[in-house]
Amino acid sequence: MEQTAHFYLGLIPLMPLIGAVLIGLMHVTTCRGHRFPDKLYAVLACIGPVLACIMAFQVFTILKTLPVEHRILVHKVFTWFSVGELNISMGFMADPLSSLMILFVTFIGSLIHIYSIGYMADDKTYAKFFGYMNLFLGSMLILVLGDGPVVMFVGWEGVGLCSYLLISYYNEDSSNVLAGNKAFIVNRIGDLGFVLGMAFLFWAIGAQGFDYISLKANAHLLPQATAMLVCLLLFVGATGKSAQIPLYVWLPDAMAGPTPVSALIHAATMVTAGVYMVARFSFLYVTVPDAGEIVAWIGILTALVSAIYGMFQDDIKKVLAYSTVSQLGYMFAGVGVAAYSAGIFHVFTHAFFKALLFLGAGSVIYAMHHEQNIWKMGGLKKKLPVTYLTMLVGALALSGCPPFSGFFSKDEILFSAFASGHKAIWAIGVLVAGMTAYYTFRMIFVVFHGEPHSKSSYDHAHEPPPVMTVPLVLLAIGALLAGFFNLPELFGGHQMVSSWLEPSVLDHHAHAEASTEWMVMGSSVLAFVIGFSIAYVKFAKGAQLPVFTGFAKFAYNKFYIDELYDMLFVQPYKSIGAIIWKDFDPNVTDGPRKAISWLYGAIGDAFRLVQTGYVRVYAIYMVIGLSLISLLISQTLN
Amino acid sequence: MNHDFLLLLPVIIVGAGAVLLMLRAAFGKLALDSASVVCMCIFGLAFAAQACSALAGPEVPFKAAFNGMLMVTDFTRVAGLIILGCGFFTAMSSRSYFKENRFGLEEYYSLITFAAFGMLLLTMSHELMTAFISLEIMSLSIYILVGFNRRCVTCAEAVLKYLMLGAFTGGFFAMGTALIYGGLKSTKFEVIASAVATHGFLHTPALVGGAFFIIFAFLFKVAAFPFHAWVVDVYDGSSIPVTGFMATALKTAVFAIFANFLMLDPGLKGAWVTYLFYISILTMFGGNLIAIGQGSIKRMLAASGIVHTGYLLIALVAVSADRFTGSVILYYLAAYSVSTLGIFAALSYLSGAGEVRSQFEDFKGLARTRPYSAAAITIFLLSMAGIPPTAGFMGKFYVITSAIQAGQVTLAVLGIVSSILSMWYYLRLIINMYFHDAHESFESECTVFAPACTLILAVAVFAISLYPITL
Amino acid sequence: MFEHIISSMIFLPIIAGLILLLTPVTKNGARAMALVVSVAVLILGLKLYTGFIGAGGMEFVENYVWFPSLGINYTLGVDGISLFILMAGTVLFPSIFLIFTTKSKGYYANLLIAQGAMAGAVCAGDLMLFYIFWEVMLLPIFFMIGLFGGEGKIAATLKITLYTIAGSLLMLAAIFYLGVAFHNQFGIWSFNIVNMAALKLHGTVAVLAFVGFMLAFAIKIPLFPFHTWLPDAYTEGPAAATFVLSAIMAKIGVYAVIRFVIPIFGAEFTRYALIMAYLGVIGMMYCGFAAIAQKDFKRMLAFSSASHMGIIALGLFCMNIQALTGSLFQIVAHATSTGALFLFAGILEERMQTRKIADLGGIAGRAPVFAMFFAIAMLASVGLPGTSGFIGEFLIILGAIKYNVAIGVLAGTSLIIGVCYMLWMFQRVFFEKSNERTEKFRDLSAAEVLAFLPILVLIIVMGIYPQPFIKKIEPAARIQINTILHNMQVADANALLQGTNLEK
Amino acid sequence: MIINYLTLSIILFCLGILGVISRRNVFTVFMSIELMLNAANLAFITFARLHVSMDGHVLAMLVIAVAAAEAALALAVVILLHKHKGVLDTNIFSLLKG
Repeated sequence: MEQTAHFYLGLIPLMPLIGAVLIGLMHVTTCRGHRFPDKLYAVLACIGPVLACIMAFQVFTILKTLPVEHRILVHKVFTWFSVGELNISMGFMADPLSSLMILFVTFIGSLIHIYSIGYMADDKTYAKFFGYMNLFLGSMLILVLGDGPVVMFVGWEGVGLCSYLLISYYNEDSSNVLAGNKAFIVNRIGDLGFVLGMAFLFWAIGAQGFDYISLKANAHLLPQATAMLVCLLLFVGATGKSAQIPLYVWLPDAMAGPTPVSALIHAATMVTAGVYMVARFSFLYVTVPDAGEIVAWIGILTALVSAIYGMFQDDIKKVLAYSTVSQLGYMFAGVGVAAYSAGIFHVFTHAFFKALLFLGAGSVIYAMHHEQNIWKMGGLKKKLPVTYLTMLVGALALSGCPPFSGFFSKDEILFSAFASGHKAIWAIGVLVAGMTAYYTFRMIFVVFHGEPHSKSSYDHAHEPPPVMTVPLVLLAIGALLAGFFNLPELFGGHQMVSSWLEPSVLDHHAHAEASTEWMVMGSSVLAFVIGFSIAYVKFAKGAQLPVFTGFAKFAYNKFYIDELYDMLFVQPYKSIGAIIWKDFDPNVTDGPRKAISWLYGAIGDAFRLVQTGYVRVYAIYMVIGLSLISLLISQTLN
Repeated sequence: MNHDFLLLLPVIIVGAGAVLLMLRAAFGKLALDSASVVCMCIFGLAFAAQACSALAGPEVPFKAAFNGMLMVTDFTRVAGLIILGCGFFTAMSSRSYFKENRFGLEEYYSLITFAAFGMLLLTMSHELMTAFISLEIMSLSIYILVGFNRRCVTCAEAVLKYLMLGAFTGGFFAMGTALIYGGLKSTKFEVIASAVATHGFLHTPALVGGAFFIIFAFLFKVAAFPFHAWVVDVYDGSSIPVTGFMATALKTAVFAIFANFLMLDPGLKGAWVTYLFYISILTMFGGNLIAIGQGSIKRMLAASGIVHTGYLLIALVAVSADRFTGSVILYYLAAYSVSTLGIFAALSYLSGAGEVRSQFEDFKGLARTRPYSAAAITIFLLSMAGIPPTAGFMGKFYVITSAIQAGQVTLAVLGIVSSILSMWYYLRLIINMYFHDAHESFESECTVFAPACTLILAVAVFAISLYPITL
Repeated sequence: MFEHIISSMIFLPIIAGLILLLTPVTKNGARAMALVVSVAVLILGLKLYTGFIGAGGMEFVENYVWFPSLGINYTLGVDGISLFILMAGTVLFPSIFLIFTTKSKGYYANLLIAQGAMAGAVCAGDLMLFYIFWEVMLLPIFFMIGLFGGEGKIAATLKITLYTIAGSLLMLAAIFYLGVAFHNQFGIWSFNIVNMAALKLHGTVAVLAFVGFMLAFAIKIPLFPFHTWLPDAYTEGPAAATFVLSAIMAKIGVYAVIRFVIPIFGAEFTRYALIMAYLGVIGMMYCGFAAIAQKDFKRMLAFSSASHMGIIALGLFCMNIQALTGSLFQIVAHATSTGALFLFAGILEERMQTRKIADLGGIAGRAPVFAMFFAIAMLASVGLPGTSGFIGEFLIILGAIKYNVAIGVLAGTSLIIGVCYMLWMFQRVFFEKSNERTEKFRDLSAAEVLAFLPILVLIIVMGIYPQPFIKKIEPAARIQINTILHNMQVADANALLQGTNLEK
Repeated sequence: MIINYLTLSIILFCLGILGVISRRNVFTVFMSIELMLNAANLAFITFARLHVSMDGHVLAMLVIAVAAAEAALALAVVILLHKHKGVLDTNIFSLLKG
């Protein structure tokens, strides 16, 4: 039983990776000659994720059978590298947390793979796309299953790479590639934090073993200051990967990639890795509440800022992108106030409804022939009924309308924020909830209601093939029901997810009497209603592209943060490089060498002048030399 | 007596051979080419004889035969070997040289032989007047060789400069001899040695003055710094094989007698170490600074000859007088002679009629048309620059190591620095030969002799580097 | 042959090269011969690798008296430090001969001589022998750059040759000094490295000798600020020369620091390690910044290589096992990745007849295989986990943090700096629209793919399963570390002594 | 008494040196060199007198012989130079320089 589980643990990440390698080799070997049929690639691509999904379910069930305190399976495949006291093994670990993660990662991953078969149908390099997707899924699974920070880092960077490759997938257009570069580089900045965090952690307590289990065991040995440092550095990594302030700038641009990519990588799975990481290291964060405080604040501020951006976007994917950032902010707020299960639960539900929304957006874009501007759509409700309905479910879930999944998870977070005494965070959270409702339904209304803005594309629009709609429906069901997994006691549920995660995350349980719970819930519902109704009033009857002025314009341009970063970091970097190369290197660093060789030549020429060629002068030199030496000799004699 | 005769055999062979050549030439019984062959045979025979005698080790002061005016030691034996070798290869390359430059006469070879005779005597001489006379035998023949090409004005100028300054120093040498004679009532080396040993060097002023004049003469002949100015012009003016001969054999002979004289007694050497220290530094750097500006290869080689004199002076400073073997000096001389002779041998058939190709620029792209010659020249240059695994490298190794051992770390470091500086102009020639395209085809109707000579010497560069000596 | 396996690995190529130089062979014949010889050497090398135990000491030792009067011996041996540099050269060389075809026979001859000389320099157990090989390995590069280089070749040749020779001649003086010092202390002549460790050195002269050694190696590595010869030489030189310089010769500089400086000048090393470490990390950032400003992809790669060498050098001076092992591992990793990158650059230059990044673009569409291979090598050089680049860099940063937090953090920035210019270059060369120049870019031929496969496989394997390599490296590294630690204790003891004296 | 001869020889020697470095005519230069050699001879004779031995005389003879040889060569060179340029000014012969 457990043996099989161990067996699976190694195999789960391997499945998609094998697929990736296989597809890659087939693609590379045939890219010049005749191609294999795309169908073959499609099948190959989907086998890996599906198998992984099945195995993940197996693992999950196996874990479930085990007694609570033993719900942890570790499978060390081989010693990766060991130098001195550092001993890293390529090992995988399944505990409630990771098992839950792999479960929905593989599930949603498979769905999106299937969806992509339809979406990418007319793509020239079909195989490449699926190769990357499989590679991504493999790395993501390594990230989740890794039994220690270093193994996690492998997946961590792997998903970063895939995200880069897929963002710059349409690499003919330099702006896409630039977006990819931006994503990779910004992530790298975060990774620096991660690596340094690991280094400090290692030198503090890593000597006895550098995997989660032994780290958790030795966490109490960690000095407060070091713990703080490590937590913050790790969180820097998280901000990079999960697009939090100040490193969130890459995610909106990442929408340059194909829509399934945005759904899988930049909504459902990769971007939540940061949250997962913080939850993973909960045993560190609980030791330093201040760190959690910072995390929570950064999270909620990100939520606020990106919600503001979201209200003014006119690219359907950008709206969703900012909503993702905003939701991620919620999650960090959750884990920041030590409500790890709540945060993870939101990750879980968010995966469903955000993937759903993106795929819906994808099918809209597909129907509109790659038109992404919502102001060019409108009235698509009749044309794309399935998409409309599914997206509506997603929107409701996102904006936290009971009883959709988003409601429960978000409410969980807000409640624990409130109960743990972070009233301000809670307040902002509620505000953001309202804004979320507003911009989500703004999008829905503008896209599906009102009159079509561009007749021609409207006429050609049609419901995508079932291979795309079926995943939508499945996800919609998920988005609808996922919330009930963690039904609070209030509704007679008994928080399955939270109790499931109990062993692996050190949750801080905030208890409050029912009345406060009702109050919190009520306020967020109220926020939803307000936001929704504003959106309804403004857009339900259809609306024209607004002209932004004042603050709106400021927000529309995302507070000019990108420009600021460019001015502060990118340009100086380039100019420093130019200065070093053009001026400093040749003149200063290479100066001495140049000076010496010049001096050498100059003195040489001078010496040639001394060689006058007059024999008398030579005789005179000799006599002078003679007299000098004789002078010296007479000095010594006396 | 027998043994003594064997030791003198090379000298006798060379001397007799010189006279013979001279007479044959006078009566016009000898073609130029055969004269060169005869000359080579003479040198070969003498070399063989010297090699045989060099097997026997002991010091032989010719008390009976020459009243102790000559003395044969291992040092002089090996020096003689080097000189004879230089003579041999000079004769060899001259043959090809005179195929293109048609001013050769039979006497040329006899003069080379005479010069070698003088050099051999000079190395062996153990008495000042003998030294003076053999020095003059050598010098006079060299003077004539320098000005051998009567049609070329630069040769005349060269001989003027060399003769005038040479005679000038000759006067000093004579005066020095006179002073020492006045001070010690004798001009024999062992008398000087014993005198210095008993009273110390500075005791008799006449001795100080005399030694000073004599050492000055030697420094002039080896072109040490303040007395170096002539060497560039004279090498430039005289014909290539002669230049090679001067640069190698003459330097060997003079350094031999110089070392013999200086190492007579630690006191004598000790008195001069400080001056030689500064002179060697000046010589190395002065030489480099002259060399860097030169456009003509012969002048560059002359200047680099000055630099090598500097290294040899380091060796003189470094070697200890009380147990003097001179192995370092001789090894360096051998390494230097081989590579220098090699280059001049190569030049003697590459430079063409009337030595038209004398500048760096003229050798651009040599490697394209004549790769093997270019390779040989490269080997010689690398050896001069002291790049392993050549003889020049080992020579530097011995010199510098002995300097450090003698506590002259400064000198050692400066020596290294100057060899860094010398890379500049050696590389320049290599770069010209290899990294540019050829303007001409370097055609020259030359016999096999000079190329063969180059080849042998190129091999010798590596062969010598494998020969171990003891410091 | 197998009892003299190292000698044959050294002299087989050298003799072959000389034969090529001295005999009239067609260039194809030369190439074939070079290929055969290098493969033969590879076989020998594999035999050696399999036979290598890795206990930490010297193995496959060959020792013959050469100059008895001066104790100069012909001593060869391999240990965990030298093994991998030797192997890197051995493995990588055949691929050069597979890839580059359109050159004269001198090209191959020089490469062969360089290969032999570098093997010699890495295996030499005697200072004089080492120095001889050390100088000899420069000559082929000198001729390669001069004969087959680009426009500015002569300036580049002069620069690299004078720079390196200046350094190595000063080292020569130091070597002589060591020999004499040994003679004075023990009464016998010896230049054996193992004996040298017994030498007691102190005073300014010792420091000068240390500087002499360090300078030579710093120039070879090259360590900031002695790197100025590098961009010109790497850029003007032909691809193979650049490859040899970056992939192997630079590493021999690093190797030499470990082999000679740490055992012989332990005290000075520990005293000045911090400065060196700073030089290393500054060099990393300096060259990284310079790389972003390049318009010429070869020069950009040159700077990136210098930047990585800075990190590797840093690893030497952190004085803990992780960092040292890391940089020893990184030596091989960098040899493979940067070596491959320079080979790719050579192919690009050869086919596109340009070195300007601006002239290129859209090659990924034209030549997917080439693009993929390049990407793998690039990712390895930016240290992506799963490739060889990550392990070494991670270990070095880890060690650096322990040694000195500031240095560690600065070293960490290499994660970011490297990625910036690499992605920038990759975008402009491989992505975006193709132009009429890149339209007709021919993808890698089968032979080229064959030549690159071993390198790429090595990159991946070393990234996923590095433990076997590390197992061979670590013992030797540990020995060095122990000597360092011993020296540090001695230094502390002396400091304590002086302290007590002051109190009195 | 002896000292006077010595002084004379020193004076002659210095005159010789002065002549070599001051005069430009080849002939005069060579004559000055002869002067130096003869100064040496004078010194030899004087010291022979001082030491009451014949060695000095012999040495002087040898030096004279050498001087004669040198003189012969010098004359040859003078003629050679005159053939080339028609003048005997040393400064004219400065083609080789630098």
